[in-house]
Amino acid sequence: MDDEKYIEIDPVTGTSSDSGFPTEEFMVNMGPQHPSTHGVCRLLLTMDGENVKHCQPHIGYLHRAIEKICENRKYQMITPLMDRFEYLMSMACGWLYCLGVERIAEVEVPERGEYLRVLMTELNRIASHLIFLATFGLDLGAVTPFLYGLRDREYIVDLFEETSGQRLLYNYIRIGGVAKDLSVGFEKKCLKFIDYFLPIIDDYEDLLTNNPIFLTRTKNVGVLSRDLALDYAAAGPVLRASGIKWDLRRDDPYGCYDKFDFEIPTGENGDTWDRYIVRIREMRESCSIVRQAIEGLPEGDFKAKVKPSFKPPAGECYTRVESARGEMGAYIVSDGTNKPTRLKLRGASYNHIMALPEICPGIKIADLVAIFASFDSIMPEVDR
Amino acid sequence: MELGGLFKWIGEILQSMGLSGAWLSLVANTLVAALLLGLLAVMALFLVWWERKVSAHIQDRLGPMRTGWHGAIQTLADGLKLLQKEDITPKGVDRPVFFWAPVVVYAACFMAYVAIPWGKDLIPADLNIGILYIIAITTFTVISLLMAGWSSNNKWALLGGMRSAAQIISYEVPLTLSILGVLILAESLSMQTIVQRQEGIFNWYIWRQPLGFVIYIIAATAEANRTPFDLPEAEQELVAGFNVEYSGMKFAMFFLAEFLNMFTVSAIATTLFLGGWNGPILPSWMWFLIKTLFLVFVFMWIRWTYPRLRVDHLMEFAWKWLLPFAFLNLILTGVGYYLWDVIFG
Amino acid sequence: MSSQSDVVPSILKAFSGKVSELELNPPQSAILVDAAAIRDVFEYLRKDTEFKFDYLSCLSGVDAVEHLEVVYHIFSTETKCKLTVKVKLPPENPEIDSICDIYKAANWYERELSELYGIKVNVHPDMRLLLLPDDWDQGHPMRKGWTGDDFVVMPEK
Amino acid sequence: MGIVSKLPVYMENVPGGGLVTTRLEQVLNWSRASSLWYMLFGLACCAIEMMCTGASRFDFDRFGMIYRASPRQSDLMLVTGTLTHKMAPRIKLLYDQMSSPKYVLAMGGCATRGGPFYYDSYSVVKGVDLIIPVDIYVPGCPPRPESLMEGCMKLMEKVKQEKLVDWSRDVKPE
Repeated sequence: MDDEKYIEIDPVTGTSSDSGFPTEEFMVNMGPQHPSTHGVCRLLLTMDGENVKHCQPHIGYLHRAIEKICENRKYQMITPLMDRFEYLMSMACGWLYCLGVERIAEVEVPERGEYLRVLMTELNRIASHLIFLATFGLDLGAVTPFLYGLRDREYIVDLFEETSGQRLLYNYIRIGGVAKDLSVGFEKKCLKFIDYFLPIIDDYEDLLTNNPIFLTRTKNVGVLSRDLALDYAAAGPVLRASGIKWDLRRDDPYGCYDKFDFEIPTGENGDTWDRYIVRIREMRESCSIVRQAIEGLPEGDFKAKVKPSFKPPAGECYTRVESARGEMGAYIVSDGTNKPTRLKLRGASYNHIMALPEICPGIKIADLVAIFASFDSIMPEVDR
Repeated sequence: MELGGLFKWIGEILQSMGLSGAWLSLVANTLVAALLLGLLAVMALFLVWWERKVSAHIQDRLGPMRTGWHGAIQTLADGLKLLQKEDITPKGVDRPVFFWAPVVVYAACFMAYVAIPWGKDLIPADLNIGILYIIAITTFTVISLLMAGWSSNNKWALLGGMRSAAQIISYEVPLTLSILGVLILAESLSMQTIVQRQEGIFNWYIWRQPLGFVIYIIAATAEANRTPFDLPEAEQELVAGFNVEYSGMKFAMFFLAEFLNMFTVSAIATTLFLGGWNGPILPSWMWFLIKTLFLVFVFMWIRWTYPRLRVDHLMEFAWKWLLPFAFLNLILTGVGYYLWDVIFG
Repeated sequence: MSSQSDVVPSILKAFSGKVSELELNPPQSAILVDAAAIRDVFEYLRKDTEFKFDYLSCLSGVDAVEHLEVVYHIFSTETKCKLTVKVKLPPENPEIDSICDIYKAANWYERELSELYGIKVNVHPDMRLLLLPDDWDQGHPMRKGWTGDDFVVMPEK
Repeated sequence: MGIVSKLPVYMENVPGGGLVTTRLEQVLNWSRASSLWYMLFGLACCAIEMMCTGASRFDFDRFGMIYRASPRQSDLMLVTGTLTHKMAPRIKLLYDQMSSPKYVLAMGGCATRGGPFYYDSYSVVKGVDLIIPVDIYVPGCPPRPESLMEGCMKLMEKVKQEKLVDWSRDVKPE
């Protein structure tokens, strides 16, 4: 990697220090419509040939004003909107909101409800990581992982559809519990899926993890140092890849995660490969949590009684859950009426894209694509 | 069923019609060229369809199904549709260059086919410097890609064009060097002679030039802009690379040229390393097609398995690995040939 | 050993007069800070070796009609302490100092604060519009009672 | 389009030309309907369902639909998701960059009429048809891959009913 050296260009003469050759920088717009920005993010790049000198993210192309809408909706009407805030992991997002409301209103969730939430969220985490795997492979030019990832996601989607009736935006987690109990035979199908899926992860690893081209494309590319990651409040797999063992499921437990036994995989360098491998390992851990949840699933109610005219007392609460992309936060302010005064949403992708200009200078444009994909950012979480 | 006989027969008919000398060769050559053009079109249509089917089956899908048997005439529909598409020449492009780029790339592909030995006695023009001619002609592609990238007035296209120039010129060197080994053994530059030297499976040059074969295949993948070396049109990085501003039929020409290029490099590999049209029982042209299409399949297989290289790794690989090995191969071949000559000759 | 219950008393001791404790429902460690002292408080919190607040999780603006609030939620990844920091601002000409050199994560949140709530953020390195279109000229949409061209309020049933 | 677009007008005046035009029309319409290349372009939630439709289980490629990254080479724009005021000029630009004949499919409630973001939102365009002409609307939030595929098949039927003559007189059916 010794030729990685970043060539300085004299701003006056326009010559590079290396060759004495006159060169010129140029600006290029990556997005809002670009195959690898995963939605409508726009990166304004200052380039010197293939090298990126500076990167300026422009967001807001998907700013749908969810926060404003929520201020004029009753508490129960907000859960479907929450799904649209984070469509790849809408279970976690619904949970995030309900957790906040339950804490303010002191609603007690039955144990079965808590277990079902864990079960569904972990399945959803696997589904989300599969989308990551798919798009990450695609952005590196390997098309086949894309189709394999989406193929296996379909099994999980079927399970969700059976339970909640939707394929993508489930609206399953409600205030006080979950919307429905499991359908007949769900546990069996779910365990069957886990048995099928664990060896499949090895297949993915065969396809990518130790592929020499994949390694040269990802190792030591886009290193996000420990301090920078904390300073920018990076979260989830990105933070863990930088070597910080921080997982809200363990460090700020919510629901009944304290009853589960799981590992928190971390990386060492904070490079693109670490972010990839952390997610692969997390899929295995999630499989184990799903198994534990099914084996320990208690009998009883799945939802506490919540009146249709639900009014929490005045108060405010900041809740966080661990989504597939990292820490998701909601700041709910209630003034005692049936609508919240303020609902602020915080997505991990927001901070990751904020940190992007720090990593960018000196990398190649192909690396930028890999780094962006390794953050696994989705735009509604950024733009809301 | 040897097609070579067919051509002789056509020649005789033409002769019996009273044509002779320059007229005969003019008419015969025009006929051959027309035939070749038709063949090329059919071949391109077939290859596009095949690529889509192969990729689909690798990826657990079906691929085109609605147009004919398993979508067999899908490419025809695509072609007809592209004919109807509006031909956009965006504002600010360098018009003549923009217009000629697809023509050049298609012409280069077409011209290379002239010297390919399709079967016994079935070669449009058996040049005594056949292989040199093909190598020279296929390099034309880079000019057209550069033209397309430069003239489009689009930064992504320019990046794509520059990448392709750097890539193809770099890989041209190990490619040619890997071929030289075969030429030393064959003692000829004529394609037909090279094939005739490889009669019988044990005389195929792949057994005596395994390193040369590997280097050739790698460099040829880069020549044909295929994954893992498809940087000029890397969809995820450069949107569509050099052809981002092309629409309609001009785009179709680039699209088809890519596939024809892949066929050309496979055909050269077949001729040089896999015994060309040599083979038992089946007619020679069929053997040629089987071997070539198998190599094409290998290229597709590679494409749908590997990720893409980064541009600096790509150059590093060409100059630091492929080139030294190609030289090594050349020296070993030369020394071995000389020693063989001294000891047994 | 640093525990959650010591957080607020320790800050109150360091900044007597500028900082007061807030009682919130549900109970949580929260302080109310003078707008003028916000940078001092965050510099102290960031460098503080006892609780190690290294993680700015969220920065939100709230329009409570009679005043504006800016709420910071900070955490520590080492000691696992949490703290809610609140600043109250007047609804007319609200101003606040930027803390994005102390916590880099504050950068975009502050830009958002400025465009959606009209809170002027002093000494911010890059104060462009973030979420709204570049040609936006309809004010600060997250303020209560805001109306715009294309804005339809959901009718009550 | 050149000669192809002028031809039918002349052909109609030739005796028996109408029959030829009809046949030609059928073939050309068939080719356009069976090779709708869509633009690789996702806005929001619906883009995930579009990805699923393109993937192994549903497989758009069966209809001859593949994605192209460049608008110049695509025939179909799938507007998958919420369109905001900030994004609207870009959508218009992309539509203008596509080469005709071009089609637009509005996928999901947001693209059709603003969907769940119709009320109380200050930044959502209430329907993509305010910006560009739309051929097919697919309802749902998000639509299932099956309904997206049905939308595409309906679009194919629509394409197959196009008249060459209309086309060459540059009359765009509204």
